[in-house]
Amino acid sequence: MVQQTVREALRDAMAEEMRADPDVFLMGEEVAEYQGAYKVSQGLLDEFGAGRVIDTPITEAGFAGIGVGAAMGGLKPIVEFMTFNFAMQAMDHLINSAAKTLYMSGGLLPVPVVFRGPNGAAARVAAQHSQCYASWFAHVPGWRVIAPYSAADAKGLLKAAIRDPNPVVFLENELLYGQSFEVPEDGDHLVPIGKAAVVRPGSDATVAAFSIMVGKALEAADALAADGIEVEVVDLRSLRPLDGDAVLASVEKTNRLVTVEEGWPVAGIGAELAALVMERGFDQLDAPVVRVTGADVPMPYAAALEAVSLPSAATIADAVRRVCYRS
Amino acid sequence: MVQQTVREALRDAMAEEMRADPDVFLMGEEVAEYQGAYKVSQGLLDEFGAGRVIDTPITEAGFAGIGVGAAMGGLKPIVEFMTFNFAMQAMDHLINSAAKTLYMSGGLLPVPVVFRGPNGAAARVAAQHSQCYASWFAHVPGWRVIAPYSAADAKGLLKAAIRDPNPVVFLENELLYGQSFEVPEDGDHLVPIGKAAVVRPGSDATVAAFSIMVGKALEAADALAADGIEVEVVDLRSLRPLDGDAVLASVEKTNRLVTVEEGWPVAGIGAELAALVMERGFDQLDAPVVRVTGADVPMPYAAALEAVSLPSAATIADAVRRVCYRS
Amino acid sequence: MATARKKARSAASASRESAVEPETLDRWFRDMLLLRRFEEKASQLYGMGLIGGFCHLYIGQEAVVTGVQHALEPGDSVITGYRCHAHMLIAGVPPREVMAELTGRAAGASQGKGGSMHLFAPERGFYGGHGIVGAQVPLGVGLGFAHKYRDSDQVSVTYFGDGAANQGQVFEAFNMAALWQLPVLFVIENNQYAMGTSVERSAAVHELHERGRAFGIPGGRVDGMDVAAVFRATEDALADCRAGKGPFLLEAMTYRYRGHSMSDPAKYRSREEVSKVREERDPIEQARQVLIEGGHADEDALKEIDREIRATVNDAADFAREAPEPEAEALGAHVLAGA
Amino acid sequence: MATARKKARSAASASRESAVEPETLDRWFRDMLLLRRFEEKASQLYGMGLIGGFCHLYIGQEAVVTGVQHALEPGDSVITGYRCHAHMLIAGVPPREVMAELTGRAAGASQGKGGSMHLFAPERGFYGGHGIVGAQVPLGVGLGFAHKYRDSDQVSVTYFGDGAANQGQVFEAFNMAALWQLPVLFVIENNQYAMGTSVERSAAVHELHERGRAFGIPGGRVDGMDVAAVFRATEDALADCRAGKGPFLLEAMTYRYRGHSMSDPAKYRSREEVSKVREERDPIEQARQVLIEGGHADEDALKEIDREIRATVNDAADFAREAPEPEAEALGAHVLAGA
Ligand SMILES: Cc1ncc(C[n+]2csc(CCOP(=O)(O)OP(=O)(O)O)c2C)c(N)n1
Ligand SMILES: Cc1ncc(C[n+]2csc(CCOP(=O)(O)OP(=O)(O)O)c2C)c(N)n1
Ligand SMILES: [Mg+2]
Ligand SMILES: [Mg+2]
Repeated sequence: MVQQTVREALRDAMAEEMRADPDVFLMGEEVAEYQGAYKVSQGLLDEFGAGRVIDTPITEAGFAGIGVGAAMGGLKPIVEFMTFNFAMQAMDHLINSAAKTLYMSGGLLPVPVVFRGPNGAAARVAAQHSQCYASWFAHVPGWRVIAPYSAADAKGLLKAAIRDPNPVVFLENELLYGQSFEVPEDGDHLVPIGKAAVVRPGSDATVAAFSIMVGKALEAADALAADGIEVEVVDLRSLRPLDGDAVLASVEKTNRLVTVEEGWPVAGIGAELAALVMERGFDQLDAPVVRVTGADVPMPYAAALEAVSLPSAATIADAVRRVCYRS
Repeated sequence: MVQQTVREALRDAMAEEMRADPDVFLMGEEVAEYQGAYKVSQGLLDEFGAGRVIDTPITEAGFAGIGVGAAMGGLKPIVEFMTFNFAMQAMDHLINSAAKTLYMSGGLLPVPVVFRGPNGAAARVAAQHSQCYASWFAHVPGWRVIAPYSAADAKGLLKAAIRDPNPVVFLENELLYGQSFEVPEDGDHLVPIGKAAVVRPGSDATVAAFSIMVGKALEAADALAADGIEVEVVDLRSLRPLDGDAVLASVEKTNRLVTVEEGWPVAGIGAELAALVMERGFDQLDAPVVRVTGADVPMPYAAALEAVSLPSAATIADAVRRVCYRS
Repeated sequence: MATARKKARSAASASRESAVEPETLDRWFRDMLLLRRFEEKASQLYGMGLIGGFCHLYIGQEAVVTGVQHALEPGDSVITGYRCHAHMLIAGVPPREVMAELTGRAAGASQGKGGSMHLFAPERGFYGGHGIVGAQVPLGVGLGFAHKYRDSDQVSVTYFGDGAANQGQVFEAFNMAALWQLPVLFVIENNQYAMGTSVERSAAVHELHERGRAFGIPGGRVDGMDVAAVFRATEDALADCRAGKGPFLLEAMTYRYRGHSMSDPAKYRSREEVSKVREERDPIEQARQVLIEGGHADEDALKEIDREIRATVNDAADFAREAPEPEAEALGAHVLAGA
Repeated sequence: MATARKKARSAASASRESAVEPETLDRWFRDMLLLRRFEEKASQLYGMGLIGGFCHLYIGQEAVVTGVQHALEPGDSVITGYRCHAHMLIAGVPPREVMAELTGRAAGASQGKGGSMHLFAPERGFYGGHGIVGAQVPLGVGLGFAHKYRDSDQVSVTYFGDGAANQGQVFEAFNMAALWQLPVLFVIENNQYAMGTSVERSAAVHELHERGRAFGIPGGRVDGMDVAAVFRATEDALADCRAGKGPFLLEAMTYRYRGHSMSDPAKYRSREEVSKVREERDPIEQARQVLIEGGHADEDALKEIDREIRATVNDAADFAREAPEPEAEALGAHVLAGA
């Protein structure tokens, strides 16, 4: 194990896959000479040259389409969006050109492209730069959607995503980039797509979260442990496929579920989990599932408002107390 | 009451509002000289002239942005998308320019624009032309999302949408355009946004649906009545705000809920309803909520596959039997 | 490959010195006639309810894909929009597979999942068949990117319509294609209408081949009803693309005889306008004239060709009617690769 | 209105015959200095953690908005991207309100909800303040559409950057603006970089003012560091727009001294490049020179102006630090109008 930031882990994942497969390349705004707007591609231009690490103009629809076309042509592009907010300009290519083509072609034309970049709120960047697209992307069939928390998962899942023959949406989080975790030194650390992980075992309630919210859930679990409530934290890691079995297995043990996401509530990931558990684990539940979500408003800029619009360890802990009837 | 098709009702709604308010205008592809790709704007060019009924080039991002800008400038644009599939090219303006601006401006800059057009599957138009965006749009705060079934609601809700000071996403359905319904002759028939309607009362189970699926739910209810199962059909009509109270009131009576949508299952409207009922009506439920949805695949072209990928009266009836433990 | 390329090129340049060789023209004539007869048959099947949804016929535009295709080399890639039956056939896909896709059968090119708008034959260099106006343009530039990335001298031929030419993503793609000097031949099939909207009403300036100038992309216009002219213009443009000079923008002036799709009554133009083009500029008729007037073929020989082609097309139609629909289990297949 | 307009116009044309009048230049000088001192202060507050998120300074580009704004008439509309402090101030919004928005306070222009990138003053004709690159361009064309719809002779001034100029939606908007002859003055603030990417690396052709030619939109370049030149070029362009000649594309060649945003160390260019522009082309310094060399003001008078402006800016900063944050209840307000 080595200590690595998520940023370094993502960079290493790309570098390793680029070393292993000459068809893998990276394109996006400021990925080359600038070393990435958030420095995720640090050093890649130096190692792989301008033919494989490519700065694009600010034309998301265009370069996402070019990435998809290159994938149709047999390459394995990694398309970085400076943030996923800007991917809205490219939404048509993501959905209609990437996710649907294999199906429309009856299996003839795979599209092995990875779309990656930060998703959700950074700090104080307001409504147009803070949207969480997790539930939108998870809604759509024809691709995989990943949202890792730890550096080890970021690395192992990004490597798996690059090798996957399907389009993959890889949702990072800017606030996690600088956070350090243990990462296996194994040169080829892969994490299977579609499997959740129990990152803290517990018996009293399950908290299912993904991306940065796993950290908040772990904080909440620490706080609750002091009150004698043992929380099991499930890191979903993949949002499509969503590992319903893992969540259900945990709920079977705890009989209580709190879902956590920073995105908006309506038709979010929490809604999906609540529906899933209702369908497949109704009799296991000792309390209704509680959703902890971002506030149902565009993200405000003011620090005080931003703070109350996002889930915190405290709001998660409150929700756990509620499902345990301890509030 | 008069008999009208949904197509005529929508046209009349626009015509009435355009007569009443000179700031209302219509723009989109083929809305003027062609009278609408699906003839929804029949006659409007004649009555209101080329200054208010405006054919655009095939540039969705551009004309949606122009519509939003015109709304910022105080006009009341109706922007028609030939289908909502093409609105993906304009997604950024829908979300970032329309839905978020009032909030970002602290209330200074309202955006009274209506985006309308057919949503979801038509017949045999395959994956890129058949997506249902209901849950995507419902997910987003800052606007209203409407999906009517009957001609009367189409008319009354579109009129309300045009008068609303907020952005409104108005989801029509191509297969309903030619369907006839009773419409009040009242020259100013308005339906309040955000209110569901019980379109068939019943005591044994609630079916909550919207748009074309309301018709399928009614068919299923007829079939089930023959078996002695009395279904209450709730037409959601608005998806944002979603009328949770109406669904809960019905479930309080029937203790059983089936949700129906043609869109994909994951994080769909059914997921939201299941979560809502879980949160607010857990103890009312005698059976877990069952979701009937479109298949979790891109829409296939082949007739046989298309048929099995969409909910039918039969699949809805099966689901109702399941929640009634009668299957 | 390189030798094949050279051979093809010298044959091509020979053909332009003199007039087109009779065998070549005969080949083009057959190809264009196949495209036409195929779609006439598709139109019948549509009328019988055997083809559903949208169905966009290419009738009238046959000289464009035919002229372009014969200038290509193996390994070049082609991509277009939803008006793609002709592009599929000219790539060499058996008519049975194309027609069976139109009727939505398991034996169709996309196993019935794509239909008329979503035809693909990547093994023959044809990358679809895309339903969203303009989307194929960045995709085509991506194919060109892949050619260059691999240091091949193949070219990506990226077709789009006059309506699509207004799409913003087209300009974004132009800029990157030029900036990175990608081997892309953009072919605008200017049939003068985007659905019911004429170029006059959709484009502030009508010289669509000039649209790349803002990015330094050279362009030109060609009579898209003259297959030999299209062939030559394509040859020239491709030579530049292959030589590393970056993209080229070719505007082929053409015309569609039918409505935008089968459901379009095409009231936005007069019958006279259509019949004038059919009578004066029909690409197949023009080729027939040259063959006959040059003494390369007589009426009977051409009738025989037509008979053969009709037989092929009828066979494809019979096949496409009788082939079974996909089983319900096929619904979940091909959502993901390797899953 | 019409009289005001005529008066303004004749005053303006007088000023171009002779050199700029001293009072006018003095006004411009004050305005530019306010923009600069305001942002220098904002930079300090950012360093102190009082401003968060992104904060894009306009320092160096002051002559552009100043020259343009003084050529406008009441009722004209203005829209731009996220680099919008200057556009807000020049529209006449009190510095306190702008600074308080930057610190995220309830007294801010957007009640603390928008921050640095999302400033609006529609009652003064300023429509924001938009964070998505290029998005403001169709929005601005929509404002122009509204002007024309109302038969007014107002113009929409739509600013965007050199990087934004590559966005597809810009071309879509150009086409419609030209097709419908809308009164839109497009102003490209070409500061030569989009974040770390120079125009050379992002645009296949660097004459951005030529980009409207494909749609028949006339364009021109102006020295964006010379406030009088910007004023004159704007005046000319606006006259055409008001006369119903449709859109115009003005490219103002300018430079930003600071990083793209506060967090950008700007390693993609040399210190020398920056200091050369500051020394040789600074817009405020140039205006100062003219004022002094023309004998219209002496050093002391200009220092006094600076003192006044610093006092205003300090006051705004003090206000913005002390003003209360919005209450938590404000979270749900302004999601919907009239709700
Ligand atoms: C983005 C998008 N908008 C609208 C449509 C609907 N549509 C399909 S084809 C078409 C006209 C395209 O015209 P053109 O590009 O000239 O090609 P042609 O049909 O003439 O071959 C339109 C508007 C679409 N498929 N995609
Ligand atoms: C669609 C989109 N892509 C990317 C970004 C991130 N971004 C913000 S500003 C910027 C550079 C824009 O440069 P330019 O248009 O030249 O304006 P300038 O910043 O120089 O004023 C980028 C890439 C964004 N906000 N929106
Ligand atoms: Mg056309
Ligand atoms: Mg710039």
